[in-house]
This record gives sequence, C-alpha cells and structure tokens, in this order.
Amino acid sequence: MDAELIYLDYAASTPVDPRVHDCMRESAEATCANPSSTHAAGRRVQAIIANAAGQLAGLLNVDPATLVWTSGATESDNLAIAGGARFRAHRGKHIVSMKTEHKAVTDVFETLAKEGYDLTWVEPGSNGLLDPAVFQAALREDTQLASIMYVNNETGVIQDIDALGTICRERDIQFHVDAAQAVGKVHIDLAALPVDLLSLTAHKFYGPKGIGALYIADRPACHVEPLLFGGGQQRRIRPGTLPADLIAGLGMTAEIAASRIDDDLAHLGTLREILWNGIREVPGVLVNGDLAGGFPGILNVSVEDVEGESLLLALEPLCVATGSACNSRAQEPSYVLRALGRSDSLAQSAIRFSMGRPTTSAEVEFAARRYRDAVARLRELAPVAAA
Amino acid sequence: MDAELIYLDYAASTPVDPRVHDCMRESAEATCANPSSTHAAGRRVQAIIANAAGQLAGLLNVDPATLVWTSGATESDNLAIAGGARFRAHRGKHIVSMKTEHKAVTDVFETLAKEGYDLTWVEPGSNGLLDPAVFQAALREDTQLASIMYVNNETGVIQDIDALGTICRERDIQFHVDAAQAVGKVHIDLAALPVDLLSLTAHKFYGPKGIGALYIADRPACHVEPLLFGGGQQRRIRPGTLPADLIAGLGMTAEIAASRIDDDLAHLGTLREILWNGIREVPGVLVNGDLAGGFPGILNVSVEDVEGESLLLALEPLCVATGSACNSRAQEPSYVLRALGRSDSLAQSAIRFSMGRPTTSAEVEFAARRYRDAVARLRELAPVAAA
Amino acid sequence: MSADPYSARVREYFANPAHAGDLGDAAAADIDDQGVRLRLTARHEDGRIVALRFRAWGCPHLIAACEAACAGYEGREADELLDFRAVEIMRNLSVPVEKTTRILVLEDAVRSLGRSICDSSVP
Amino acid sequence: MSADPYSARVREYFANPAHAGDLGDAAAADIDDQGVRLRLTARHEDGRIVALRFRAWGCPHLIAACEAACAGYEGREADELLDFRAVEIMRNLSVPVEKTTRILVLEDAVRSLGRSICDSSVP
Ligand SMILES: Cc1ncc(COP(=O)(O)O)c(C=O)c1O
Ligand SMILES: Cc1ncc(COP(=O)(O)O)c(C=O)c1O
Repeated sequence: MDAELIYLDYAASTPVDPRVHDCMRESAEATCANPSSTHAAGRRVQAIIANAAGQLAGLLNVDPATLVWTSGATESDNLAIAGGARFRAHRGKHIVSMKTEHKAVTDVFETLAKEGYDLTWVEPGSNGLLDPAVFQAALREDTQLASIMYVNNETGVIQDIDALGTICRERDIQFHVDAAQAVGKVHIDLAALPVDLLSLTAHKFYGPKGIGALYIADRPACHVEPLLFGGGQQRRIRPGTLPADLIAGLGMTAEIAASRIDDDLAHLGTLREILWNGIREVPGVLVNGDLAGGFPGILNVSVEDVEGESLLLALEPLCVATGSACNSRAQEPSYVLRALGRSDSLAQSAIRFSMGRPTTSAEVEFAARRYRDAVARLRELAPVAAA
Repeated sequence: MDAELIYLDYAASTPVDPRVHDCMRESAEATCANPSSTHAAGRRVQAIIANAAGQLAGLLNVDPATLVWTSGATESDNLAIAGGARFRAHRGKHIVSMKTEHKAVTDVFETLAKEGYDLTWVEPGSNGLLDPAVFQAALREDTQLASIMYVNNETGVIQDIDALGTICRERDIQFHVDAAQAVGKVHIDLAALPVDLLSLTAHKFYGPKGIGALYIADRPACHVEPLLFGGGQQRRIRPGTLPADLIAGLGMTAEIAASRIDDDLAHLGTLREILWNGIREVPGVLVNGDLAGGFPGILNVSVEDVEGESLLLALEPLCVATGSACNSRAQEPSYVLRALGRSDSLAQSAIRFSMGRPTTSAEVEFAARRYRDAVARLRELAPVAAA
Repeated sequence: MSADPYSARVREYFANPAHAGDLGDAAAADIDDQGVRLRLTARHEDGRIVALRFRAWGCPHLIAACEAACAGYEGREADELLDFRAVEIMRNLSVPVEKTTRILVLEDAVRSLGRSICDSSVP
Repeated sequence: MSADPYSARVREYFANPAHAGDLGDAAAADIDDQGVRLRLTARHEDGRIVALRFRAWGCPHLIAACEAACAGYEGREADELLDFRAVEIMRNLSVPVEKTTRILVLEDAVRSLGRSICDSSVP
C-alpha cells in the first residue's frame, strides 16, 4: 500500500479493511443477481442487503428502513439539500449553512440560489466552531432547511450538532448534517440526536469508494424529492440497480467501526499529540481549528512566511493535503481557512496531516522532523528581507 | 455462485469476472488515495484511472476524455437526458423517445414533461424494431434530443442506431443511446456511429455493480448540465470522489469484453438455438421480439393461457425474469411487451431467459424441459373451459 | 424486502396439489373473475363432503389456497362451506394482502358451492 | 490528469539548489511581485559573470527556474542576461502555462540584474 510513501491523508480517503474486501468478494460469489429480481437468487441478494442495512443501522442506532443507498457523500449531500429543500418549498425559501462546509454542500446551495432560494451563510468563530446563538440569530420565519457538517474535513472541528438540531426542531426546520468525516469515527446516536438528514460515505472510514448512504428520519416533515428517476428502487427516492457487493462492504465497514471507535480515538489522540509536540516549537506555526474541540485524526497547521506548494513538495515522501483533497487541484488558498480569518498567505501554507488506523508513532515522528526541516530549508532559501 | 439454482438472468446482472475482482483488489492495495489529491499517492491513483479510461475507450473506439464516470446506467441516462435537454433548452423543447425504453429513460422523460418539455413516444413494430421512417416522421423543427436504446433489455431487439443517429445529426438533434445491454456484448464503434451520448454500466457485462459511464461526444453542440454539484471533479459534469477501484474494474471489464465479443456471441447463439428448439413446439408459444434481429443472449417467450406468476414458480430452480428485472416487483404485465401489441394475458405470461458466458448447453436443455413441463402442469391444473 | 413471497405451505401446496382435479357431474361452482378462473367440484353424501376438487388458473397463492380449502373441507358438513373465510386461509398460508381480491374469488366459489350442495340437499 | 506536476528537472533543481545563496555586496536585483519574492546577486569581472546566486520565496517551479537560470549564466557575458527569456526556461523545465506570470517575475529580475551590471561596467 503506497510503498515508499508515508500516507497521512486519511481524511481524503482510507484503505479498505481486508475484512471488507473479503466480505464484498463473498457477496459477489454468493450471487450475482439483481436485487430487483424476485427469483431465489434475487432474494439471496436482498438478504445480503438487508443484513448490511442492519449493520449500518446498528452503528447509527436507527431503523434500517431510514437508510437510502447512494454513490457517496456528494450524492447524499445533493439529495438531502436539493431534494429536501424542494420537497418543502411550500414551507419557505430560506436555507442556512456555514461558510466552512464542503463543496458538496456549498455548491448545492449555490445551485438552489439560482432556483430562487435565499441563502444565509453563518460564520464560525476563528477556531471553526459555530456558536449556536449565531446560528439561531440567522434563522427566520421562512427558514426551511439548514445544513451543518459534523466533523470538518479540513480542520477536524466538531460542531455541536445536538444544540443546533434542537434549535431547528423547535422551528420546524429540516436539519441536514454532512457526517462524511464523522461516521464510524466519533460516536453518533441518531436515536438521541435531533437530526433529520445525515450523509455518509464508506471510503472515509475504511470502506470502498463509490458507496454511501443518506439517513432520512422517519418523520412526516422529513422527506426528499429524488434527483434521479428510473425503475422504482428504494421507494423511488434513489433508483438504479443496488450495488449489493458495495452495500455489503459498507455494512461490514460499519460493523467493524462500531466495535472500535473508542480504540481508534485513543490511538489517534496519541498520534496527534506526538505530531503536535514535534512541530509546535517551529517559529510561527499555528493550529487551524481547535485541538481541544476537534477530531484527533486531523492536525491542520499553518506557518508564517513559507510558501505552501513548495512546503508540500519539500515534505515528500509525506502524502499530506493542503486544504481539502477536493480543492487541492485549485491553487487558491482554502476557502475554509479564509473563513476562519486566516490571511491568504497563512491559508496557503496550511498542511493537513490526517492519521488513520494504520498510522504508527514512527510515522508521525518522521513527519514532524520532515516538517521542521522543510520549513527551515525553505526559509533559508527565501530572501532575508522577507523574514 | 447461486448454488442449486440455474441462473438464466444475465440481462438483469452478471457475475463479476475473477480477473476484474483481482484487478479491483490490486488497485485498492496499490493505493487508497483520493484521486483529487496532488501528492504522489494521488498521482498513483490518477494513473490507475487513466489506464482504465484507456481500456474502456478502447472498447468503444473513443478518446478517453469523452468518458464521464457515473454510478451506473440509471445515472448515465438521467445525466444524458435531463442534463442534455436542459443544456439545449434554447434549441427547443421537443424530445423524442420510444415506448419500449427502460424506466431509467422513460421516467426521466416524464420528469422533463413536468418542466414543460413536449414528449413524443414513437412506436416500434410488433417485433420491437423501430422503423427509421417512423422515427423521422416524429421529428419537428424544435426537436432537440432523442433517446433510443441499443439492445432492448426485455426482448434483446437491436435498433438501427446508425440510421437513427444519421437522421438526428442532419437535424441538429442530440442523440442519446442507452447501451446498458449492448456495451461489451455487441460491437460498438463510436468513431463511426453518429451517437452523441451513450450510457453504459459495468454490471451488465461481467463487471461490478455501482459503476458506469456516460460517453459525451466531443462536439460543441454536445454537452450536459450536471445533476450533482460539489468539488469540481470530472470537469464539473459529475462531482464526487472517483471510485478508483471500481473504475479499474470497469476498465478491466471492458478490456476482457473487447477480446471476446465474437466468441461470446457465437456461444450465446448456440445456446439460444438449443433453448428455442426445446420449447418452440409448446402449443401457443410465441417469441417476443425478433430472433433474427436480436441479441442472442436473450430469448423472451409468451405462451397462451398460462398464468405468469405460477409459471415463474413452476420453473424453479430456474432464475428467469418476467418482464425486466427492474419491474419484476410490480405485478403488472410488462409495458414493453404491451407496446409490442401483446395482450395483457400474453404479456404477463412472458418469460425472459437470458444467457451468459458461464451458461452451458446442459443448463438450457434443462431449462427447455422445465418450461415444457411447467406449461403442461399448469394447463392441467386450469379449468378445462379455459382451454 | 428479502422475504420469500411464498410461505413454506404455499410452496408445498403449489408443488403437490393433491386435490387438483374435476369430479365431473358432481356439485360444482365455476367462477371467472378478477383475472382468476376457478372450478370447484364436490361429491357429497347426506350433507357431508366426501370429495372436493379444484381446477384453477391463477397465481401460486390462489392455487395453494384452493388446495388448502379442498383438503380442509373434505369430510366436513357441506353447510360449513358457507362459513369459509378468505382471511383465515390467507393467515394460514401467509398470503400478502395485495392478493386479497383473488382469494375472495375463492371465497365466492366455496360459498357458492356450499349453497348449491345445501340447496340440492333440501328434501 | 495523472502526470506529475513537476518534471524530473524541476524536482532535481528544487531538491539541490546549488546556486541558492547571497553574494552580499555584489550586483543585485530584488523583486517582490505576483506573490513571488526574489533576490539575485552576481559577482562579475570584465563584464563576465563569475558567480550568480538566488534567494526565492515561491512555488517549486519558480525555485527550480531560479536554480536553472543561475547555473546557466555563470561564466557567460553579463549582457546575455538581457536576452533571458522565460518561455525558454519554461520549456526546458516543463513548467505549466498557468505559472507563466511567476516565471516572468524571474525574467524581470534577471534582466534587471543584467542592466545593473552592464550600467556599472560602463567606464
Ligand atoms: C465533509 C465531506 N463531505 C462530503 C465529501 C464527499 O464525499 P464523497 O467523496 O463520498 O462524494 C467529503 C469527502 O470528499 C467530505 O470530507
Ligand atoms: C437498458 C437498461 N438501461 C438502464 C439500466 C439501468 O442500469 P443500472 O442498473 O446500472 O442503473 C438497465 C438495467 O438495469 C438496462 O437494462
């Protein structure tokens, strides 16, 4: 796996657990039938899907019937937000989200603006945390949907979903949560949380790429209009042949995660401490986000007066991200870090280290050393006047 | 694989070729990176995807840059038709398709009707073949898009895509082809065919479920508006983390298919002949579709005065379909067969046998015997007056 | 979603319909309704049903229900046929509700057969 | 899509910038423009460049281009600096077009250095 490289980009994607691979292959070898078929082979594959739904439902503490399978969190976000807002267009046209959301949320909001929806972007504090009072102040009579992510993909900051959801429920606002970076990594009990719609994707927690789900709470006010049309699979919410093997894989992914969230969190906490201790003395280094209130798998740091792209190259063989993976092609500074009030120059020097189950302390020690050396080398290379 | 059952439902879905499984696992083990990442691991996965695009492009004889990855043919059909029609809304609001299309086409058309598009459903002849003159007569000044499938999923009938596409091109009409049942099974040379948009899905030709593609011809008039929004992957046509392992699998699926289409066709032709010879003497049996002009992997037969659901159960352990897999939940007679002029009663007795690479002549001989016995038994059970 | 639409009993009765047949000139009920065609024939002695046979054109649930009904009423009093209730046989065989109309056709046939036997038995 | 954004030469020059440094009170050009900061210093004798060094704050392509430029002009006539063309170095290093403005900053710096040497050499 990524030989000779040191992969520290688990927030971008994770390796598939070998048990998940095996499970997918077993599913494929048990039957190749189309789950829409009524014959015996079709029923066999339906049982595989029902089992997987049970596993994922177990992780989230929900009824399996509340889960809709999708191709990933991008599709889930689109379905929840565009589908949810359109379903409740009669309720109002005001929708609310946060500036630090993933593009799969913000771009859908922008699309809805073209359809006549009125958008409000609430601003987090400089640590990335959204103050529920700020959120509440943004809501209006005609607010019908709000979307706030669980764990931020760039900074790891965890929002107070319980408080935000409670505010929404009091006002009959559909509350969507992009939990792509949270499911299977932090404890989420949807029986207790006032969440209406929740997006997740397997590849962020040691499952395959190309499969995700949308949780739709079993409440009358809570529903989405489909984005795709076809054979009436999944109660007409999302058509297409169900990818049974991927679904089996997601189910197994969820079952494995359920059994080890606490161990994973402890492991990641240790690693982040080693890493941060190894680089905190670098002059001008700053944490983006909030160490105390953040998911320990992510450490995002900026550093004064070092150019980001050169820093990234100087860090090789580390595989780390600047900003989010999805934006790493664009050479602009991360809009998420800009929203936290970082200057362009600090934002473009940001490096997101993200650790995972296979990460070792030797790897993060190496990473810290490499970071110190790279910063020193690039500073030496820069004109003195700049210092 | 589906032990004790005799699977004759390859048009619903096919088993994954073991080489495709291996290729997906190898891809997953080579790197787990997100293809949007710019680091070395990201570039490794980008190379895997580029290789797969080359394999699929080779099968279709197109430039790899014309391919957009989707979650399957349902999404490809939606993207092509809704996205294509909306992109060319200025060109006109009239769109044309056929009554015997898959739901992933017809349901999108119905959705567009609600947006103010004007639909025309052209009718095939009783053998399922669309007469190009009939098609041409349906076109108008303001016709901007037409969608006609390649191989029909219920009857196996193959349309004259070349003739239909030529008519479209003369009139500046975007021509979409649902080739879910055709790609990898019949020869398709898109460099020679006047097709603008073409949908395909891996699981119909021995690849994994949950991955497909849309071909978008490299012509200025030919483009689609996205249905999903998010991180700018795939030139903003279709966002979401690219499922590299599935894409690698689809690439390998295409490469394998390219090397054996003729052998597969010969094998299926032999099987269909054995099967048809084994049941053609059953009194009142009729072919739905057209044996001469059809894909040899499908044999769809109706029989007079036998109830379809009981026939299906009496045929066990054969796994066969009534109508299409996607509609097999609905107990209504197939709308496709009704469109060919079959009575309700004949349509509901329809059985689609579909054969694949692993099918043996012993299996189809057994199937024919089972069919004869089941029809005889159910006829014996029926009131004599009915005969 | 993953359930077999046919209960074990439905499968058993459908596969082995021991009471399929036609008793010819005995008491009979014929029905052609709701896409179902049915013929029940009975031989009876002193108001008791000695033999009961069916012929049916319909779905597996209907065929199984016919078999269950025939097996169940053999040896019983003919006037008990009048009490035949579709819901009961649907419960016993786990017939899905969307098939109710079809089983009601059987109910009609059974009761009609009962009436014709009872009427003919009137001295 | 799958190409390494950095050519082998860019990687090599970035990793081993042998001409990084500052010659102090020799001829110099300083530029701070387009998000790039550059300092070139040269030692020259009789119009010939004896040593050429750079300091740079910028992306890897810029750093590699600085290194390539310094290595290339050592030993040559100072007035050749006036002919320095960004396009050439971009071609040699396979610098992507979207980085053109940054490399043009280097062009400005090299030419300005050339002018200052030539002017000072005027007797
Ligand atoms: C917070 C968040 N939302 C959505 C996504 C999109 O998920 P997917 O890649 O499954 O479409 C990602 C990751 O890419 C993410 O980090
Ligand atoms: C002709 C045709 N089009 C579209 C589809 C949908 O494909 P998918 O299952 O990949 O969404 C199918 C099969 O289900 C099909 O046979």
